[in-house]
Formats: sequence, structure tokens, C-alpha cells
Amino acid sequence: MAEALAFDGVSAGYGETVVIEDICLSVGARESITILGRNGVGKTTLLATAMGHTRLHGGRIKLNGDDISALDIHRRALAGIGYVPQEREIFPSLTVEENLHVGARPGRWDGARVFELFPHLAARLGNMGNQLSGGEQQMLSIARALMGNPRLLLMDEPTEGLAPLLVEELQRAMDDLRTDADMAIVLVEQNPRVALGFAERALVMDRGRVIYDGPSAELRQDRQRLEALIGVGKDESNRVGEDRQR
Amino acid sequence: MTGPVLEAKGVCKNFGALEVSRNIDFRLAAGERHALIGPNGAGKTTFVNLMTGALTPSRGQVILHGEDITALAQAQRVKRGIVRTFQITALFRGLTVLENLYVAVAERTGAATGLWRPAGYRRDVIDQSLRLLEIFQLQDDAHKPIRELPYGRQRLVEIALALALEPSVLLLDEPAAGVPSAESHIILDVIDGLPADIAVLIIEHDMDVVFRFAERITVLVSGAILVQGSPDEIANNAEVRAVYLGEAAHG
Amino acid sequence: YAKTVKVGIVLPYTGGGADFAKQIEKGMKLYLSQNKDKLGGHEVELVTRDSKRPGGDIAKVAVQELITREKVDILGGFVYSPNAMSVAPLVTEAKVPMVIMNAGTSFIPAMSPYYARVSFTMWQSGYHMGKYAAEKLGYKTAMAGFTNYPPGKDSAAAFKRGFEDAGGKVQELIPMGGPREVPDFTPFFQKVKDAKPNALYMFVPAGSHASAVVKTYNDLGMRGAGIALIGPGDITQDTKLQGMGDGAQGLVTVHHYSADYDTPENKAFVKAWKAAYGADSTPDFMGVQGYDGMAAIVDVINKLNGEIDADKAMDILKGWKFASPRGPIMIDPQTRDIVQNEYVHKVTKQGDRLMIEVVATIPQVKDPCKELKVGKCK
Amino acid sequence: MTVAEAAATALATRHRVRPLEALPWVLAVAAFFALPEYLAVGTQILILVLFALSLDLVLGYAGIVTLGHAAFFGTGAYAVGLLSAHLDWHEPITGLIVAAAAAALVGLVSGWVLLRTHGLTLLMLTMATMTLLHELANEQENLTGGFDGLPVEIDPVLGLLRFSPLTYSGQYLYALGLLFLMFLVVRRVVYSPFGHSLTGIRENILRMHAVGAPVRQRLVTVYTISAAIAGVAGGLFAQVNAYITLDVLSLERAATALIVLILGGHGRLYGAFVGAALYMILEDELAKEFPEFWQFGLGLVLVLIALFAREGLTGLFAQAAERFRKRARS
Amino acid sequence: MESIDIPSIVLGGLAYGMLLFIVSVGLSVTMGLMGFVNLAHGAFAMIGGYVVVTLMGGLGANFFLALLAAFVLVALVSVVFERLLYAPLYRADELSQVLLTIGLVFMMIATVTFFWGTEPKTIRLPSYLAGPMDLGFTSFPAYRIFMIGVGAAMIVALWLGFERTTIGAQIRAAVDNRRMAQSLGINVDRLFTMTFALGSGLAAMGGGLGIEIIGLNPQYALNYLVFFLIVVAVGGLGSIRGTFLAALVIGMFDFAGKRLYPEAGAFFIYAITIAVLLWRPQGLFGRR
Ligand SMILES: Nc1ncnc2c1ncn2[C@@H]1O[C@H](COP(=O)(O)OP(=O)(O)OP(=O)(O)O)[C@@H](O)[C@H]1O
Ligand SMILES: Nc1ncnc2c1ncn2[C@@H]1O[C@H](COP(=O)(O)OP(=O)(O)OP(=O)(O)O)[C@@H](O)[C@H]1O
Ligand SMILES: [Mg+2]
Ligand SMILES: [Mg+2]
Repeated sequence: MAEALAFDGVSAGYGETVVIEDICLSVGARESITILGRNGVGKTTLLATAMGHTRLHGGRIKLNGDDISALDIHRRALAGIGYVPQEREIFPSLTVEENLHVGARPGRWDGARVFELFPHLAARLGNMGNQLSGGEQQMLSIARALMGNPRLLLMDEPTEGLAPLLVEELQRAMDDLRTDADMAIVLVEQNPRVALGFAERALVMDRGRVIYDGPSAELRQDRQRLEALIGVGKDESNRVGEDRQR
Repeated sequence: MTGPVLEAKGVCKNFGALEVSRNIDFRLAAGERHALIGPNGAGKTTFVNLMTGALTPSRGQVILHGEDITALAQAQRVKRGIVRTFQITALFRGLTVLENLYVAVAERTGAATGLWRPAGYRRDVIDQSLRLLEIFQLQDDAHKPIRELPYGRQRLVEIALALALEPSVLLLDEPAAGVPSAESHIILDVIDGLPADIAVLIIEHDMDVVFRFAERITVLVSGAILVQGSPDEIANNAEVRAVYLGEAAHG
Repeated sequence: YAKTVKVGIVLPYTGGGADFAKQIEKGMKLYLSQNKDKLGGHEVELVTRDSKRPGGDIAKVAVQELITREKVDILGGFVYSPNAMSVAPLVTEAKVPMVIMNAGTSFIPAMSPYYARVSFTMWQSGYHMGKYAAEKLGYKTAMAGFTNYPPGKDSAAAFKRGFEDAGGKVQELIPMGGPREVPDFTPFFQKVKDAKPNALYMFVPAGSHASAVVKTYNDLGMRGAGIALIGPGDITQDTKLQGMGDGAQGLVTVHHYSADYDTPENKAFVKAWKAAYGADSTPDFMGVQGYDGMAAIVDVINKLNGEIDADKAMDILKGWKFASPRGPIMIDPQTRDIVQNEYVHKVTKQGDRLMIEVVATIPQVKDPCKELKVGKCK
Repeated sequence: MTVAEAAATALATRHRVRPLEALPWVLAVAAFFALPEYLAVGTQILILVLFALSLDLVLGYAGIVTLGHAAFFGTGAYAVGLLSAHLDWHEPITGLIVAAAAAALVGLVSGWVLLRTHGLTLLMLTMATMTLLHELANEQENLTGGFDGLPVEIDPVLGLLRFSPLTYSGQYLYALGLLFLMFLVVRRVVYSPFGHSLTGIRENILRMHAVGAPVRQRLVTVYTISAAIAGVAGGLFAQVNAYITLDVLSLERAATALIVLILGGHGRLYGAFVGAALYMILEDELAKEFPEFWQFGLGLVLVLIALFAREGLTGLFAQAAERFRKRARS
Repeated sequence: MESIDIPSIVLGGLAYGMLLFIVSVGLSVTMGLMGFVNLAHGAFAMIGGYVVVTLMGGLGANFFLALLAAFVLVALVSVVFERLLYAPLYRADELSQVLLTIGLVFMMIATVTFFWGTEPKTIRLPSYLAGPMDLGFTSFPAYRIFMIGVGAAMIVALWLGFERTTIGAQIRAAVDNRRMAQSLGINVDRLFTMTFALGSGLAAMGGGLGIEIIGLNPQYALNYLVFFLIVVAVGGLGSIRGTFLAALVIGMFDFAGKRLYPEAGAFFIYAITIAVLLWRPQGLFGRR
């Protein structure tokens, strides 16, 4: 069976700027992977490239074996990609309910199942998108992607701004998803604890390239290696949001 | 005087039928480091909005330095020293970092009402803006418009703008949100280094930050205060763990 | 030797008055093409400018340019009264004779000694409609509705004066919105219907408002309620009449021109018009005003042998007479305003065409406003 | 010099006059001598520049989009007109002062009520307010002359400069002088800390509240200043044309100023100059050639500018200059 | 004391409100839903009117067929406009949109003048739509009763189409955040093109339906623009229901005002606009 997602020597960026370079990557049909890396190394860009938001400078992207490199954004979505963007991107002039249903497609995820995961949202159905708390927006963004019943789910820092208890619940739900037959997941996560616990395979990026691709367990155990790769430590402080445009 | 600098008395807020703040009694002492935590949608941001005047309470009073400020507009409260940052970055995106700071400093110093003399003549305002840049190590970005700045740096400007107003009470709404834990410590260092006489209230979901920073913690659930206490008390409170912390308290 | 006399024409070629501008221009050009021989071998060059809106300023700049840059000898045109008024000091200072072909506010010719008007005043039709309605049609009570701007106010006031001079009683003058509003006359007509006067005198600017008036009148069944619709000829404009449908039958109006007049001068005029502009095209009162205006200008050129001197030109225009398609006209030497016949029109149907039938003629009417010294003409 | 110092210097010297800024004034003076036959149009252009400039202050700097600015233009015009017609007050300078004061008052009151809204709502509210003033002027025909208008009589400026309806040279100089004075005022305001704070309001009103700015008061202040300048433009209009009608309060007039400003580029001080000159010259020349169809050409230009010069003509210049500078640097 | 016929005021106001709705609903779609400041709405309506006039006058077509043809023709032509001129400015600031659409209005006025001349046009209605109709309690113009019916049918159809399906929400989502909407599988380009075509078609139909009452000449494109804008603004952007309600409220109020105090002229329509917008700045049902 074909891989859910495959990057074949992909370079992409914004306008003339190339942000990720020569990325090779494959995610199996029911596999989940997690991507780590410092601020500004191109994690979001990688997901956005799969979704079609960036300019492709080279290489090919395949979804379930089909080349989607030239496909419009909405066709990729219809082909089965779901997206939880980093900045939530809730539609402010739609109600919670409308936000959930604008992109809904039939499948196992429906309103009822989503509210099981986020019971809090059910109580806010009538709120407009811009009348939600930060965390509620995050929940809604995840729920909205699930309502499209994707076969490949791209999640960009979905735990940001969520209460610790909810993060745990989400983690459990994603575990379910992972074991659930039909969905592959790519998760970008800053928090190594969540990230490495979530998937068996982890990717670390730096300066637009993949510098580690292997079992999560390895990194979990080797703290020094992890630190070297993603720089958990004070001496790295001046790297914040380093501007990496070339 | 050792009384609270900021006090909420029986503050309530409804959005239609929804009670977002229920009878909140809260005190913040001078120089205190206080954290406000609670589940998503508990009403934490709303509480900040009520204190700063972005929202008016349906009932109750807000008292700053012993003076009832419930009826005061947001701008007047800022003049009296109560300043906030935003959970979702709210900056002047088309202006450069330096100009952003100029706007804030000009408001505090009263320069902003000047209609006639050019802005450039207020060297004092520019110099103070430069000093803030230095504190936040933003000098190299001074000339860049905000929208070209990486998110982490934007968060720094967010806090710099608040400090430019020289607050006596600072309300920080998830200051490190969107900044990876590996790098959020710049922000935390800045917060740690705040003048001791500023009272600080921080809202945060990252328990590492909360427990490192706070002297006292208030837990808000469904709009009402569940408990208040020292970090240890909170970490070991079963109810708090059940509704909010989960296993995080161990981490 | 042959001279080229420059005539500056200021008309609203765009905007709400474009339709009028077209008619006037066609009238002028028709006269010119028919009467080349009357120019005494000289040439006429028309320099046209768009006055766009009735704001005064645009027309003023246009006239200033026409005078200083184009060095025109004579000015003509002017649909909107405010435009004719605003240029008065300019024309007086530059000493350029100006023939006004529409602008109907009564006192305009008095604003500059170089003004002469060949069109009409609202008082001419309104006053005589009032008198005729009371004297001949036997109406005792009436109401007047008008578009709320000076021509409308003048027309309604003139009607009231005429009607009451002849013993009738005007119950109410009702402003019916400005010239730019959505022309829904229903609420006003309902009010009239409830008050049940013998007649409703209506002034609206010629154009789409007029057919809305006739349609609303019929739609509300006011004829059945015994209320007659009368007005100045603006509401039975030749070019709009067919579009009003059968409901227009029986309307009585007073005006100085209709293309249906059965006189040799008019028949020849209409025939020439259709030959020049197509069988579908019909001249209306604007067209004839342009025609007559150009006749006056050509006569001046002829008599002065192409050498235009303002004062001499005005001497010629004062008392100028012409056998117009609308009947004999004259420019009053005292007021430099038009003296013309007013005709009582009745709309009838012949075949499948609506026609204007002349049922009475009021000969050689001077502007009643100035004659009676009322309002701004005091 | 460090980046921060450079940025500080740039901020400190931003208000300095650049040589290029002399260009419009040189052109305007040159036109006076070179094109004496075009001074009537020239005067109308100067008035439109002034009017659009007043709009730029609120639209370009404070981000207030209004369709009712002719309310102030008209108020100024009627102030001068009424003084002249009913009080025999023909002195031009004091007339303009009264015009500015009257317009400022209308701006203050309407601004206080309306400036709590924004966007389409504000657009409609300002327009409706202006239209109510228009109705009022129409209603008070005995005072204002209504639709037919009001002749305005004016004494020579400072007893020296007489207005001839034929040559317009006096009017042109007077208008140019006033435009220059008013421009200096607008320029001062724009580069002042107050002007800087207006930019803050335009960029992020939420944050502006949070840094303690009395936002509404600022907006009302700038609205009032802008109204006063629009009032001067209206008063000037009444004086040089010696005639006013209800048209001074019309939507066309307000919309023209807006179009001119977008065309020239808003928030750039000189957008009003470029936009007004281009619009009027184009309209004038096209209308001369094609009295019936000139709107097509004008419309085409607007469409092209909208599609290819989003920030107006001055924006286009600025971008070109920026690109040139970048290329020069590299 | 004059007698005042209350039912005729209510009915008259209702009919006038429906007229306002019918001529404004296209704008409610292109500007309200799609968020494009479409000042050329009146121009599309005008073109629709001329299509109706031409078909009925020259070709003797049936009124309803002519309306349908105007809808289809203008909708099709508007697709070209949308792709070439509107689409590039979807994300531009509203001032650029103002400039574009005002430019289009000027061009269309000149074009219409060129082809159809300056005189006002009228149409001849089928006889059953002309004259008064007896309703038992009062008699009322047949055409206005027809307009009430058409308006009611339109609002029901649009309400079912936009507010009961997710299409309306999809459009608003795409206006809020185009890229995110695409990422949810919404074909925004096609959606916008179709919606714009619908809005323009509705404008054209409104133009045709309105000729009988408000006439038709090249100035149409600008003359009534203010009224269209007022109706949409008072109703609130993004809500067709709001436009409907606003049209009825304004229609009733303006009608009753003119009926009872004709001297007040246009005062009522502007007064109610100011009152509603100060009370509810986002309009009656505004979403933005
Ligand atoms: N729209 C854009 N235009 C130009 N450059 C961009 C854009 N978005 C991001 N970049 C640049 O691309 C680089 C990679 O950014 P990206 O957002 O992919 O990083 P990231 O790894 O997701 O970081 P973070 O942890 O902050 O989310 C950064 O240098 C950033 O400045
Ligand atoms: N304008 C509004 N209308 C209706 N409900 C609102 C409005 N604004 C906020 N709410 C609701 O009030 C509740 C409290 O919101 P608030 O933003 O204060 O939460 P919070 O505690 O800051 O949550 P988070 O941790 O997710 O940021 C939320 O459930 C939100 O949906
Ligand atoms: Mg990212
Ligand atoms: Mg919050």
C-alpha cells in the first residue's frame, strides 16, 4: 500500500525565498510522525507546503501515491488532507457551529463525536468565532479539521494554549486516532514531552532541512542528543526567531 | 501602605445568559507575583478585560490604589498604572519596532497630545524607546516593521509596549504563547527582571512557567474562583488536578 | 469677406440633464443646417462644453474658458437655472451676448444686460393652467404636487395664483420629494385621493418622473375617484408620451410646444427633424427652444454682418420676432424675456398613438411673475 | 552607526523637508506665468487639492473613511455666502475664519456622535448626516437660495488683490497662498506626536486603547481640524466662484474628493495634489473632446489605477523609488 | 381632520419596501456576502433594465422571459468582469474596490449612453399587471401586489439557498480567510464566481422589475446607489434576511412619513438610517 504522504526532494518557500530545502520524507498509511525543531526552522512551512500554501521550488509531493504537487489547495483538501494551522485561523464571522460545518464531509467524525472530545465546545455553539477564548479557538480548529474526516491530518502545535488536562485528553484522542485504521498524522510540536510521547517516529528540523529522522524513543532516552538537536538550554537563547531568509 | 494595589470586589460579567465571571473577589498586593490559571474558557482573559476596562462588569467594583475605577475608561486606567498584554499579539503591524515603542512612550509622557512640534523633536521619547529596545535585545530589529518580524520577537515587543507605560500593575495574558518552551525563557527572564515594586498577574498554561514564577496562584473555574494558595498548595490540591492540572503537576 | 463666428454652447451633456442637452443641440444644429444662407456668407463654429451638474462652478469655468481662451462671440445653451445665474457677472464683465435656451427661473434675464431668453418661465404655463382649470374646466378645488426644487415651487405657486385669481381654491401645495429621490408618488397621491379635490396639478421635471406620475395616477384609480390630473406640459413631454400608455388619455396640460401642433411651420419643422435624426426621433419643447435660440443667434450674425458687438447684438435681440414652430414668438424689449403663445393640451388617442390636441390658445403670454410682480420678481 | 541609532535618526528627522517637496509648488507658480489662460481650472484644482488634503488627514492618517466630507466644505461655503448675502460681510480673510469655525463646530458635534462607528456604517452615517444638512439648506431657501443658489460678493484680499471673473489670476494666487498655509498646518499635524498617534489608531485601535490613548478624543480632534480645513476649502470656493448652490453639500463633491485621494494615494500628503490635478485635467480635457462620452475615459483610468496601482499614483512613485534605491544599494 | 386609510399605508409601505429589497438584493449578495464594495451594483441593474427594454421593445418579448433573459445574460457577462477585474481585488483594501467600481460605473454610463441614448426608457406591462386591483378591503395597484409576491419569493429562495445550507457560511468563511477556506476543501474561486454571477443576475432582474416604478436612464447607475447602500448597511453586511428586513422597515417608515408629512421630504429615510445605525452599528442582522 502507498504511503499517505511523500515528499521527494521538496524545496519550497515564500515568493523567491526558499525556506525548506530538499526535504525527503514519507509517512506510511496509518503512521503518525512528529516534527520538532527550533523557532523558525521551517516546520510550519513544511506542513503548509503539503497543503499547497507555499511556492514549490522543486521536488514532488505525493498523497496516497498520487502526485499532488500541482493541485489547488481545495483539491488537496478534498483528496483527504486536514489542516490545523498554527494560528488557529477560526472564521470570526461564523458561529462555532458554522465553523464546524463549512468544511464537513461525511465519515466517522461528526458533531456528536467531536463534542465528546471537546464537551466545552458544545456549550458555545452559538458564539461567533471571535467571541471565543484562545483555548476554545484551538479546540475548534482541531474539531473543524476532524469534521472533514481527512485521511491525513496535519497539526501545527495544536496544544498551544490548551489547559494541561486537555492536552492529556487530546493526546489520548490522538493515540486513538493513530490506532484508528484510516488516519495518518503529522504533528508539529514544541513541547518535547508531548511530541515524543505521541508518535513512534520523530523528525527534527533545522534551517529548512531534516536533521534527524528516527524513533522517538531514542531521543526520549538520550536527553543530550535531544538538547543538541533542538536546543533546550539557555545558551541557545539568542536564536529566538532567527531570521533565516536567504 | 500595605493594602492591595488592585482589588476586585464581587465582580460579575455576563454575555447574554452566559456567566463568564461570577462574583470574583480578588486582591493583588504591591510587588506580588501572582498567577491566574484555569481551564480554557474559564474567564481568565475576561477577568483581565474587566480589570483594564476593555469590558465593564455587570456587577461589582474594581479598585486601584484604594480608588474605585469601575467607571473609568481604559485609557484613564492606564494612566493610573494598570497595564496589560494581549494573548493574541496586538501590535501596530505597519510600524517599525521603534515606532511602536514611540507610540506607547509618547502616550505615557503626554507627548502624544502635541499637535505642532514634530515628533522627532521629542528626543526624550526616542531615547526611552531606545532603552526599551536594549532591555529586550531588539536593537537589530529597530527598523523592521512588525509584520516582518518572527513571532517570538513580536511577543517581546508585545511586552515591551506594556513596560513602556511604566505600570504599577502588569497583567500578562499568556506572554509566552506561541513561543516554544525552548526559547520562551527570554520572555521569562524579562519578567523575572521586572522592578520588584510592580505587581504582576500572569495567565499561563505552561506549568513550568507558572510554578517557577508565581508566589501565589489563583485557580478560576467556570468564571468563579475555585481556590487560591501557594504553588505547593495548588499543585497538591486534588480538585485542581481533577479539573485542570491532570498529571502536569508532576512534570 | 467671410468670418467665422464662434458660438460657445454650454449644456449638461452628461448627468441627469443629458437628455435635454441632446434635444437642444439637435434643434440648434437643425436650424443651422437649414439656414446656411441666412448667415450672410459667414461661418458659425459651435464650441461645446459640458456643464455636467447644476452647481454653477463647472459652468462658470467653462464660460470663462470659452470667453478668454476660445474667444467666443456669443454664448448659448444653459439648461439649469443656477448655471445661467452663476455666470452673470462674468458675462456682464466680458460683454458677450448670451441666448438662454432653457433655464426657466423668472428673474434670470434681469441678472445681466447681455442675457436674452427664448425658452419659457414656469409661470407662463402654471399660471394659465390655473386660470383655465377654474374658468373653463370649472374646477372649484385643487391640490398641487411638485418636485421640491425651484421650478417645481414656481410652477405650483403660479398655478395656485392663477387658479385662485379665477375663483378656485387650492387646498394644499404638496412637495413630493427632490429631483434625485426614488420617484414613488404613491404616498403623496394617496393623500390627495383622501382629500378628493377636483383636480391635481402636478409638476415634475420632464423625464422618467413624468411617466411615474401618470402610472401612479392610474394605478391608484384616481380618475375613477373623480380627480383630474392636470399640469404644465412637462408631464406630457412629446418624447415620453408614448411610454406612458393609455392611462395618459384625457390629461390636460398647458405648454408652449408639442410636436403634434397642426401648423405649417411645425409640420415642416417636425418633418425636417425626422429627416435629420430618424423617424423614431421626435422634437419636444427643448428641441424647439434650441431651434429658436439658434435662429436668434443667426439673425444677430446676419444683421451685424459677422462683426459681433455685444451692445448692438442686444439691440437686435430686444424685440426680436420669429415665426417659430411653436407659433409667433418675440423677445420682450424691456425684460429680454420670451413672449409666446401658451396652448391648452389634451391627450387623445388616434389609432394606437397618443396625441396632443390643442383645445385652446392663450396668445402672446408675457411672464406673469414679472407682470404681477410676485415672489422674487418684485 | 548601529541599526537602532539609524532608526532613531530616521525617526528624529522624518519631518525635515525633502527637496522633491518643492516640486508641486514650483509647478503651481510656473503654471501661473506659463498658462495664464488656464487659471480658472487651475483655481478649481487648487480648491480640490485643499479639500482632498483635509480628507487625507482623517482618511490617510487616522483611517476614518467618510463619504460626508462635503458637509464641512458646504458649511464653509455657506458661512461665507450667508455673511456676504445677509450681513454685508465681504471681507475675505475673516470670512474664511468664520467658515473654518463653523465647519469645525459641525465636525466637532457630528464627530462626537458618529466616530464610535467605523467601516460601511460610518460611511453611511457621515453621508446621511451630510444629506440632512443638504435638506436643511434646501429647506431654508430664503436664507441659502436653495437649489438656485446664492451670489457671493467679496472685497479685494487685504484691500489689494481684486478678483476678476475673467482672468482668475487674483483667485489663483489667493487660492495658492491659502493652500500653502493650510498645507503647512496639515504637515505639522501629520509629523507631530499627535499625528504619530493617529497612525497608531489606524494600525491597531485595540492596542491604542491599551496604551492609554484617549482614542475617541483624538479622532474627534483630528476630525474637527480636518473639518475646519474643509471649511476653508468651501469658503474659498464660495469666494473665488462668487456663487454657491446646494451642490457644495452634495454627495458628488464628497465622492470626488475621495476618488481623487485614492487615485493620488492616501496617507502621503501629496496624494491629494497628484490625484486632484490628474482627475481635473483629465476630466476637463476629455470633456472638451468628447462632451457626451468623456466618462468612459475617466472611468477607464480609475479602473486601471485600481488594478495596477493599489496605493495610488504617489504609491506607485514611492515603490519605483524604493526599487531604484534597492538596486542602487546592491 | 382628514381621514387616513391605514391599510393603504401599510400596503403601500410594504410594496415600497419590497421594491427597495428587489433592487438592492443583488448588492446584498455581492457586497454583503462577498464583502466587495461593489458600487457598480446599480450599473449591473441598469444593464439588466436595458436588456429588458430592448427585448420587450424591439423584439416584443414577454415581460417574464425578458426578465429571465436579463438575469442570465448579465450573470454570464458578469463572470468575465469578475474574473478579470474583481478577482484581483478581493484581498485589496476597500478603497481600491471603491475606485475600481466607480470607474466601472462611469464606463458603463458612457457605454449605455452610446448604445441606447440618454432618454428615459419605459416598458409596457402585460395588461393584468397594469392598473388597480380590487382586494376587497381596498384597491391597490396590481404591479405593486406583483412586486410584493416577487420579493417574498426571492427572500424565501435566497434564505433557503444561503442561510439554510452551508453555502452562505462558506462564502463568509472565504471572505474572512480565503486560504483557510480553501484548506477545508472549498473551491473559493468557483464559489465566488458563481455568487458574483448570482448577485449580478439579481441586480439585473431588480433593474428590470424596477423600471415601471423608478424608471431607467443612464443615470440610474448612480442615482439610486445611495438607497441601495443604505438598505444593505441598515440590514447588516452578510445577511440577506437583514437586507430584507431593512428594506421593509425603511420602506414602511419612509412611506408613512411621506404620506403624513410630505414637507419633510427625504428627511425620514436618512433619519431612520442614522437612528438604526447608531443603535446597532453592525446593522440589524450584521455579522461583521
Ligand atoms: N509568509 C511568509 N513570508 C516570508 N517568509 C516567511 C513567511 N512565513 C514564514 N517565513 C519565514 O520562513 C522561515 C520558517 O518559518 P516557519 O513558520 O516555517 O517556522 P517554524 O519552524 O514553524 O517556526 P515556529 O516554531 O515559530 O512556528 C522563518 O524564517 C520565517 O521568517
Ligand atoms: N463576546 C462574547 N460573547 C459571548 N461569549 C464570550 C464572549 N467573549 C468571550 N466569551 C466566552 O467567555 C468565556 C471566557 O472567555 P475567556 O477568554 O475569558 O477565557 P480564558 O479563561 O481566557 O480561556 P483561555 O485559556 O482559553 O484563553 C469563553 O467561554 C468564551 O466563549
Ligand atoms: Mg510554526
Ligand atoms: Mg484567555
